[in-house]
Amino acid sequence: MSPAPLRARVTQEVAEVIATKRVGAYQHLTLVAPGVAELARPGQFVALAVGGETSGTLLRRSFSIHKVSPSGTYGGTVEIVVSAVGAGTRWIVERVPHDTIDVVGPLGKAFPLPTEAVPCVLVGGGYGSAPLFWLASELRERGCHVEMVLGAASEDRLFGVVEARRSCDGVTVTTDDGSAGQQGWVSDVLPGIIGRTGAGVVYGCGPMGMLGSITRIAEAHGAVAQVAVEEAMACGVGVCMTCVMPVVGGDGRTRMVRSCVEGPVFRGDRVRWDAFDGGRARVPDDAVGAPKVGGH
Amino acid sequence: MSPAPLRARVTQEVAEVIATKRVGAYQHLTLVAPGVAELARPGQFVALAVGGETSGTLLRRSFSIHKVSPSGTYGGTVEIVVSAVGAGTRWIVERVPHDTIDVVGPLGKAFPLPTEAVPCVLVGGGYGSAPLFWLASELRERGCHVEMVLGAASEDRLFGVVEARRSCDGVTVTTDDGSAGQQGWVSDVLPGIIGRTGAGVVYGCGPMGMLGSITRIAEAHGAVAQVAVEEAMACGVGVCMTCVMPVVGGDGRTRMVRSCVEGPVFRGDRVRWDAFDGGRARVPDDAVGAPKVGGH
Amino acid sequence: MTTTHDTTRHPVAPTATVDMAVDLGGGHRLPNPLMTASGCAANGRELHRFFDVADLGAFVTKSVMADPRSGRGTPRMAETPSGMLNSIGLQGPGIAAFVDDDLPWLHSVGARVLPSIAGGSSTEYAHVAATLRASRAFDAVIGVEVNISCPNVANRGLVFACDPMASAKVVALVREQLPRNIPVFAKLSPDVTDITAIAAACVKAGADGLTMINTLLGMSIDTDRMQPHLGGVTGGLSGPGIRPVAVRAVWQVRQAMFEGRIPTVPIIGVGGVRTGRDALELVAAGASAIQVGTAVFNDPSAPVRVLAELTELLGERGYARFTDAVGAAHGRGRP
Amino acid sequence: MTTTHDTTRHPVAPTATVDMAVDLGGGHRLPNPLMTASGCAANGRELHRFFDVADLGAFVTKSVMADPRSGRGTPRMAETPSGMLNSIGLQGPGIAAFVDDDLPWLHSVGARVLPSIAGGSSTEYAHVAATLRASRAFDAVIGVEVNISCPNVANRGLVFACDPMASAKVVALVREQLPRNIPVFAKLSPDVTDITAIAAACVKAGADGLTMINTLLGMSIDTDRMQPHLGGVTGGLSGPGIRPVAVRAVWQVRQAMFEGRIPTVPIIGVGGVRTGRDALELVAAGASAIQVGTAVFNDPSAPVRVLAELTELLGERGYARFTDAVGAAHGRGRP
Ligand SMILES: Cc1cc2nc3c(=O)[nH]c(=O)nc-3n(C[C@H](O)[C@H](O)[C@H](O)COP(=O)(O)OP(=O)(O)OC[C@H]3O[C@@H](n4cnc5c(N)ncnc54)[C@H](O)[C@@H]3O)c2cc1C
Ligand SMILES: Cc1cc2nc3c(=O)[nH]c(=O)nc-3n(C[C@H](O)[C@H](O)[C@H](O)COP(=O)(O)OP(=O)(O)OC[C@H]3O[C@@H](n4cnc5c(N)ncnc54)[C@H](O)[C@@H]3O)c2cc1C
Ligand SMILES: Cc1cc2nc3c(=O)[nH]c(=O)nc-3n(C[C@H](O)[C@H](O)[C@H](O)COP(=O)(O)O)c2cc1C
Ligand SMILES: Cc1cc2nc3c(=O)[nH]c(=O)nc-3n(C[C@H](O)[C@H](O)[C@H](O)COP(=O)(O)O)c2cc1C
Ligand code: FES
Ligand code: FES
Repeated sequence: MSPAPLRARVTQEVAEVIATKRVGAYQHLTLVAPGVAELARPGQFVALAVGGETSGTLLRRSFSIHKVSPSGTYGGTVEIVVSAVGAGTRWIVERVPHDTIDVVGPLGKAFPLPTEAVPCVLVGGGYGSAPLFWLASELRERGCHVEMVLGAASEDRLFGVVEARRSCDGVTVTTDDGSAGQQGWVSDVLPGIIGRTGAGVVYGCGPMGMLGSITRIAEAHGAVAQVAVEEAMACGVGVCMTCVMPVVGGDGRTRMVRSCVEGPVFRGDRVRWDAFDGGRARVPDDAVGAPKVGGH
Repeated sequence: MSPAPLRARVTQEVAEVIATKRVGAYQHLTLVAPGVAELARPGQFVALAVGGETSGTLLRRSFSIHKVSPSGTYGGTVEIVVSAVGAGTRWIVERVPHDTIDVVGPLGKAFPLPTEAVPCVLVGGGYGSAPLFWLASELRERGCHVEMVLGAASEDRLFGVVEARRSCDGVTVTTDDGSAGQQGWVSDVLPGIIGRTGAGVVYGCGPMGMLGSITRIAEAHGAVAQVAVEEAMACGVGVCMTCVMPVVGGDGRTRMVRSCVEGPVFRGDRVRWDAFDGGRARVPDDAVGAPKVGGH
Repeated sequence: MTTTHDTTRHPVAPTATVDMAVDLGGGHRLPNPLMTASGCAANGRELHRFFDVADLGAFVTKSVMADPRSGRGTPRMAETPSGMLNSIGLQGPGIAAFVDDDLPWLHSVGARVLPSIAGGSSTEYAHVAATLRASRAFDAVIGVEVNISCPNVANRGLVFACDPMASAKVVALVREQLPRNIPVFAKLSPDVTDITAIAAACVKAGADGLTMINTLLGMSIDTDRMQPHLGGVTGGLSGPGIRPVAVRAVWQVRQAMFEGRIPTVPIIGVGGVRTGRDALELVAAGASAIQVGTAVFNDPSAPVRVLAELTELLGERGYARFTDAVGAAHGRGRP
Repeated sequence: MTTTHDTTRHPVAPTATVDMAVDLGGGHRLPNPLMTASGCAANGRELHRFFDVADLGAFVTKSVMADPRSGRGTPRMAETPSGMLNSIGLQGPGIAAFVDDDLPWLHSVGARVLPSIAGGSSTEYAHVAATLRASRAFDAVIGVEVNISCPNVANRGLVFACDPMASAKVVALVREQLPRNIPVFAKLSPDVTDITAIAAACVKAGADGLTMINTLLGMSIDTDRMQPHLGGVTGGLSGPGIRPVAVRAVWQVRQAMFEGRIPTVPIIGVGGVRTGRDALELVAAGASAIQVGTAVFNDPSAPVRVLAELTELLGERGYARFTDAVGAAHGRGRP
């Protein structure tokens, strides 16, 4: 594994929207952001400012980079896939071509690539698949056998099934309601796929619960899990300490680390899944600097 | 004079922008607002909400109604003329056709119309001329001789010179820099026009200083001044008490009255011009409930 | 997915089933918990053009003092991010004109009224309360809100609400003037080190309820003229930007009630409410009624819109009665 | 035209002529008055990717305590209208790691540093200050900011900044540990009844300057789960929405200095600054330097952008020196 450096180069640019299209439940936007496009690696993300001059929403919104095209008619472009869930994402999906959005990126650490050509399984939950196609191409360029598992609640919440078939050696689809592919969860099919392919690495991006079970399954099959997490972020650039989660370091000790600079990609077995509950992450008692009983 | 009732009917509607065009330094917008269009009278205004769901600017912005067309292809429309000076007006002038704006109106008291066919002079400073053309037509319908004086800092800040020539019996233009019409102020030409036409009423809309001098000139010539003022307004509907100014009532006593409901049109000789200074209005010592020395 | 927002959609239940009624004391059953906020709705006629003011749980009038007051010079307002500053200076007609004109009008349209009273001394408050009580339209009154965020003339203009003793004295004198079935609400300022101490002093002095919060003391500078923007130099900050302070204040005082540090009385929540979701925040923190202030300037029918939105949100969450949601975020069920 | 805004455009003067330098004490000449705000810029490396941190007047580091701290669980933030709530819980590496790692790095890039220190007891503050003083990169330090908005373990967790005596004790002990040419800035909380009383106590105890303001205590409720949104229940409110409170606090304390009620010391203004115009408000109210906090989350290069905008605005207004504008809205010329 060759981890990307912690503090890679980053840029801030006012990006023009040149295309936006509906894909199932999501909106797929293409932004002209040559600086980001040139620097980005799969697994990194961008942080977008929301609203114009009169905006009362100050914090940026983070999105995985789906694809970059470092050069082209318009200069380099960056693509993202957005699920409109709140005021900020609603504003973003309402942008029309020629509108501009302020973009900071690329941010965070990319997916580490295996140094040898091991088989890999890529698991995407909902829009979590967005960064995986680019990753798949890079892995296949290195000679890896790549299979993909796409899971979602329902068909409209799957992203990129067609693209997956193009860019991977095998694709399995699951939906909770059975509206597409196999009915069930990705965790139902993953053990069989790891077993069949002899995968050495399982990459995952999606809801936290899914990433936890991917990690357990990978471990049980002797594979390494690399998961891209999604924590609420105020800054995205490492200065606010809001996006932390408990992760075990090289020294075996747990620390509350920033998922925006030390993640969003973590080795699954390093994440303290036991500390997560209902969208909250506790500070484990054995974490460095954890509050002592009766103390802070 | 037949003053409009203090609490006339009012409506709130989400208006579609159907046309927007640059006119000199201003933006001329046409909004589909049938409810407002049906109820409005010249001199009244509308209050527009600014920004969308993510907006941090809570207060409405007020604009004189330039024109209404109670019916048409799109349903009734309302036109306004906007000078972009701050965040709110910049947002408004950036709207494109099919965007929507939340409109409350018509608000305030209209220009009172003379019961007899007396000659009238209408004086507009900058975009202050916007509501005067509609007024001019109504006055001429009643048989009044109507002349208009348009003044501004420079030619691009004049509004409606062509329209004025169409809708009035005489038009005089002044600019501070002489870029159009006569160089100077409206107050330089007004005395001559009142004298020549024998005007009984002078209507004015524009900066406060101009309204004060119109009032003095009208008085000196035995004419009545009716002026539309522009005070900073938080609500526009009479509930916040921010838009007050000292005005003499029927009982001869000065009160701080709300310009959004008791104005924006006032009889010039009722306004306590002596209390205004540099954009601020003092409470005159003889006003009802004025702070006593050492008191509140 | 570890996020700060649960985006799960709740099944939409029929909302007609939520009982929105609330009793804030004195046996006056309010049909719902929504109110105007003092000074943000004048005395009723203006908003009655947009909705029927009798549809509100109660109409809160502009704080009225003994005599007519001109208020301050202008500018009286400045817009701020997600809020505004005001410095009106309690302009008003005086209590005599209020009871002769405004209160009878509100009565005539069937509104339930929570008059807000103010004074420069505790005796002025008492006088205003007594005049109110003696008025012919007093039937419309379901309680009295005491705006203690007024400068105390006797104490170098220090605001009553910043001093537990001064606050208590005002509340006690007002309480004496009014019949027992008229609950007295003390309206607290957030500009204090410990709001629970002021709340405790007011309740001990006889307040039957608390209204929280009044505006925060703020200021804005006109950077073109390089001088204070407002005629009154400082002003009161209101609007959505201060909502987190209001939620915190309501939470702290409700928590003190749960812990027995303050006797339990109803809290009316106010501060930055623009939507039903905002109202629900204050309710979950412990408010038994909600006032909508600055948001009215953005949307004149905000109080009734917020009522509709709040009713729907409660229905979606499976509440049968509004009162079951009061204080729910303390995790103790009903207060 | 009587409006609250003077829309007159000032003639644009060449701005290169404005001397932005300022001396906040100890003879350290800062090239300009712009700073980061503690906790909103980490310890330098992250923002150095966006601009050269040595271009700032000073870099203010995250408040550091004696030992490493994990901080609180998540969620640690909630967005609010024109602001946010945070409850980080002073996560940090501890003073030993700070002086071994962060301070030398800041020194190596030529930054002037205003370290922020914190503690749970006055002796912890003193220990942190002493360790700082003994550090090899202490040369980079141009002053020390004392974050007194920490819970005082000895006094039921009451925040030091809410109590004049506790604040004074911390300031006095820290002052003792540091050489005279290192000015000590006490960072005040706005959550008090009378901020001038706390300011006076700090200056009397030896503070060479004041930083105003820290966050306001606020709270937000997750209305889907009907429970407090933040892991820490309450949190600190920051961002443009609180700017009017910061301007008021700076104004009041500067006014008290003009009136001789507090000895005159420099004030560092912080709270809701997003643009040069916002910074100018605080300067005109009396701030000799400006920190940019939450706005950095919106725009990582906000501090240097604000510096450019402020410089231009001062030039347009005909100021030759930044210091001439400090306190200008008090109408007394230079402080
Ligand atoms: C590294 C990373 C990659 C992401 N990639 C994608 C993607 O490719 N496509 C996509 O649709 N979404 C993605 N998200 C989630 C997306 O950032 C949130 O859905 C979005 O921030 C919600 O903003 P809102 O204004 O619509 O919601 P609101 O609920 O109004 O947001 C309020 C605040 O909470 C924060 N917040 C709320 N939910 C989340 C969340 N799930 N993650 C982080 N912050 C949150 C917001 O940033 C904002 O500050 C990603 C998040 C992270 C951290
Ligand atoms: C009755 C009336 C009629 C008006 N008619 C017109 C018109 O026809 N065309 C036009 O261009 N402008 C008109 N104005 C002025 C217009 O309302 C202001 O220019 C506008 O509110 C400024 O908003 P802003 O966000 O651009 O400026 P900002 O300076 O950002 O506004 C900040 C706050 O101050 C208030 N404010 C600032 N300037 C004024 C002002 N001059 N009058 C009232 N409030 C102000 C705003 O409403 C807002 O609440 C009228 C104002 C009034 C009261
Ligand atoms: C213009 C204005 C005038 C106000 N006048 C009063 C008043 O007379 N009495 C009072 O108790 N509160 C007054 N308030 C405070 C409000 O009632 C309310 O407590 C505060 O604005 C916070 O609520 P909001 O954010 O919903 O506006 C006033 C507020 C505003 C904005
Ligand atoms: C995420 C976050 C962390 C903060 N941490 C600290 C801190 O460690 N020490 C401190 O004195 N202030 C801290 N603050 C307060 C800021 O330094 C600043 O005083 C406050 O946020 C107001 O300024 P702003 O509106 O520009 O953010 C923090 C603020 C935020 C938003
Ligand atoms: S989001 Fe700010 S440190 Fe990670
Ligand atoms: S603008 Fe609110 S009363 Fe006139």
